[in-house]
Amino acid sequence: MSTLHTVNKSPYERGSLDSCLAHALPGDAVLLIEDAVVGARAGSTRVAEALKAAMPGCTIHVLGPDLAARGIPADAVVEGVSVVDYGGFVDLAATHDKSQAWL
Amino acid sequence: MSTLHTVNKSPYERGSLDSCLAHALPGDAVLLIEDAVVGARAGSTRVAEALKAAMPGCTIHVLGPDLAARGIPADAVVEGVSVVDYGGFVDLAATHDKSQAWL
Amino acid sequence: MKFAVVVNEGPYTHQASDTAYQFTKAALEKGHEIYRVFFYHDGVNNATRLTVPPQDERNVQKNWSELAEKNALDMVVCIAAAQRRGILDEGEAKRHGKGEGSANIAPGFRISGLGQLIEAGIQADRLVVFGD
Amino acid sequence: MKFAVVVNEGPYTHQASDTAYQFTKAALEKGHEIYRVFFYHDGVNNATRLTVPPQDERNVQKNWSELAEKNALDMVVCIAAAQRRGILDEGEAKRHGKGEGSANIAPGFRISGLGQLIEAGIQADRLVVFGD
Amino acid sequence: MSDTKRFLYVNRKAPHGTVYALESLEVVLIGAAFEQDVSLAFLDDGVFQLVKKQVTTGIGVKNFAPTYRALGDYDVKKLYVERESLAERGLTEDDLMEVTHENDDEEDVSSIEIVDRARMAQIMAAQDVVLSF
Amino acid sequence: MSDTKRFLYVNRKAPHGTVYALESLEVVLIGAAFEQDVSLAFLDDGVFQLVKKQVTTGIGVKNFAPTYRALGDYDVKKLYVERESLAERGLTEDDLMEVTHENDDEEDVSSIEIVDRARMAQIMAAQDVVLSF
Repeated sequence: MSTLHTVNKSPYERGSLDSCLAHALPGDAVLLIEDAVVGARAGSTRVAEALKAAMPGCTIHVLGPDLAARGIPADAVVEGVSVVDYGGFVDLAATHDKSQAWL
Repeated sequence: MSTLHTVNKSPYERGSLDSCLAHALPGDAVLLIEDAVVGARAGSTRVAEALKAAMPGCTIHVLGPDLAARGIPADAVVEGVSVVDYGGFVDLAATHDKSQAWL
Repeated sequence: MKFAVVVNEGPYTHQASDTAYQFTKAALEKGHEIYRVFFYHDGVNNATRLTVPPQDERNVQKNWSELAEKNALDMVVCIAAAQRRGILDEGEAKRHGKGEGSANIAPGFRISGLGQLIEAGIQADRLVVFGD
Repeated sequence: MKFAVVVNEGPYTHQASDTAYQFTKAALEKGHEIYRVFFYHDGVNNATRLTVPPQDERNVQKNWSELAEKNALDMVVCIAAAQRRGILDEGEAKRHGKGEGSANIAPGFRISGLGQLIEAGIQADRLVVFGD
Repeated sequence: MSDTKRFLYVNRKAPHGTVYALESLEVVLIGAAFEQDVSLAFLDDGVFQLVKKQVTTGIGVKNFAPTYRALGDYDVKKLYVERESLAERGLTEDDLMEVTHENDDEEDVSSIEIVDRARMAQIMAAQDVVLSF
Repeated sequence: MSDTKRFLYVNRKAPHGTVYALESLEVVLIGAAFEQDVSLAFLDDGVFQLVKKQVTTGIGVKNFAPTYRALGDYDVKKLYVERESLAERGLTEDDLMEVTHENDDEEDVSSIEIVDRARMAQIMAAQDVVLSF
C-alpha cells in the first residue's frame, strides 16, 4: 500500500513538510506543489537537508510549473529530486495506491 | 514609538510567533489571539520557553475568550502572560503607537 | 480615539472576521470612534447577503450589518477584490451584465476603491488588521 | 483509472483551485476518467457566476465550467458549505426567500450533499485533495 | 473490489481559528451512514480539537466539541491521537475529553487510542481513502 | 498631526500560492497617489516575491512580478529585504530581481536595501501605519 503524499505550503513557514516526512514510509512518494516548491531549491538549507535525509526511503518530486513560477530553474533543485509536470502528478497519483494531502 | 504585535496562528505549525518575537523591541506588547493562544499554555514546551525569554523586554498578553475556546484555563498560562478580554485588546491597541499583525 | 479596522478573510472559514467584529464592538463600547471597517482579499465575502448559516450558528454578515446600522459604521468593500470574488452592488451587477436581481451586497456595506484603505490609515489614529 | 478530485479553497486567494483544475485537465488528457469534482469549505466559492476578474487574469469559474461542459464533468458543490458562504441555485434561493434572480451558481455546477463526497471516495480508484 | 473501504479523516489543524475541524466533523457524521471502515487521526495541531472543557461563548462561535463525544452513536469508534504531537504541545491524555462507544458486551470503552508516530504512519499507510481538511 | 504618515507594507508570504503578494502590491500602487512616506518590508517567505525570472505561464496565472520593477515610477523607492530571511532560504542578493528608481542626479539606483534583522526591527518600529497581508 504505497502512498503519494502532497505538500503545498512553504516548509520555511509551516510544519506540514516536516510532519509529512516524519510519516512517509519506504516506497512512498512525496510531491511538493504550490508554495512548497521553494523547499526544493538546492543549497545548504535546513529543508534541503531534510529532503536528502528522506531519500532514498521515499522518492521526492516537485511540480515543474510551480518551480518556474517561483524562479527556480529545474536544474537548481536538490539532487535526487525529480521534476514533474501536471501529467507526471497524475501518473504519481495513479501508480501509488492512494494520495494523502498534508494541508 | 511602541508597537502592539498581534499573532493569530499556532506557533506549533507556523513561524509567525517566532518572527514576531525576533522583531519586537523593548516596550512593545505581543498579543496572542485566535489559534495562537495554544502557545500560551504553561508547560515545558519550546513555545513556553520562547515566551519566557521574550519577557520582560516585551509584555505578553493572550486573549481570554480565545483561551477558553481552546479549553485552556486562565490560570494555566505561562507565568507573566496577562489574560485580556476584547476590551483589553482595544486598550492595548490604544496605548501603543501602532499595531502590527503577523499574518 | 479613532480606529480603522481591516478584515482580510471571509466568514466562517477563518476566525478573523469574528475577532474583528468583537474588537470593533468593544472599541465602540469603550467610546472610541470607528473611522472605517475595510474589507479586503476574501474579506469581501463577509458582505454577501446570500449566506444561510445553520440556525444554531452565528450569522457573520448579519452581525456586521446590525453593528453598522446601530453605530453608523462606514463599511467599505474593496471593488477590485470584490470583482475577483463575485460581490456586486446594483451598479456593478448592471455594468457587468449579470442580470436583474444579481446584486448580492448586504445592507450596510458599500463598494469602493483601495484608496479608502489608505485614507483610513491616514485619518485614523490606529489601524488594526485581521487576517489569516 | 477513475479519479475523484476535492477542492477545499475558493478562487484567487489560494492556488488550490488552479492546481486542481490543471490536475483534472491533465488526467483527462491522459485518458483517465474523472468520477466527480467535489467543492467543499471555501471551495464552494469557485461556483459563483458573479466574479469579474481583470481581463488579463484567468477566470477560475469559467475554466471549471468550460472543462465540465467539454468533458461532461460532474461538479458538486456541498450544500452545507454553500449555505454558509452564500452560493445558491434557483431552488435554494427561493427556499430561503432571497428574491428573484439571486441564484448565483455558475453553469456546470450542482449543489448536493456531503454524501456525494463519500460516495466519490468509494467509487473512485483515487481521491486527490487540494486545499490550503 | 468490495464496497467497503478504509476511510481515514486526518485532522492536523487547531479548532475555532478556522472552520476545518467543524466541517471535517460534518463529513464524518454524514460518512458514517455509508458503513465504511472509518478512522480519525489527530496529529500536530489537530490534537487541540479533542482538548476538554472548550468554552466558545466568549468568541461568539458555536461549540461543536461535544459532537466528538457523540461519534460512538454513529459507530465511529477509532480515534487515533499521536503521542508526540501531544507531548510537543505540553498536553497529556488527561487533557483530552472522553470519547467512548459501547463494545460488544455493552460496556462503555474509550474510542481514543494514543499511538506513537511510527504507529500513526502505519495506520495511515493501511487506508484506502485519506481525507484531509 | 501632519497629513504625511510613514506607511510600511509588510510582505511575509510567498507569491503565487496565495493572492496576498499580488493584492498587497495593488494597495501599494494605489497608495502611491496619496504621497505618504512609503516603505516595503520583505522578510520570511516574503523574500520569494522578489526572486528573479518568475515564469507563471505553466500554472496559468498572471505574472505580476514585473510590477515590482515599476515601483520606482510610482515614487516607491524603499524596499527592505531581510538578510537572515534570505540566508535561511538559501538565497543571496544575486537571486533577486533588479528594482531601481531615479535619484536626484537622474541616475538609476537600486531601490532594494538588504538589512539585517535588528535593522528591520528598527524600520518597523519607526512607522506610523503597518499594513500586513
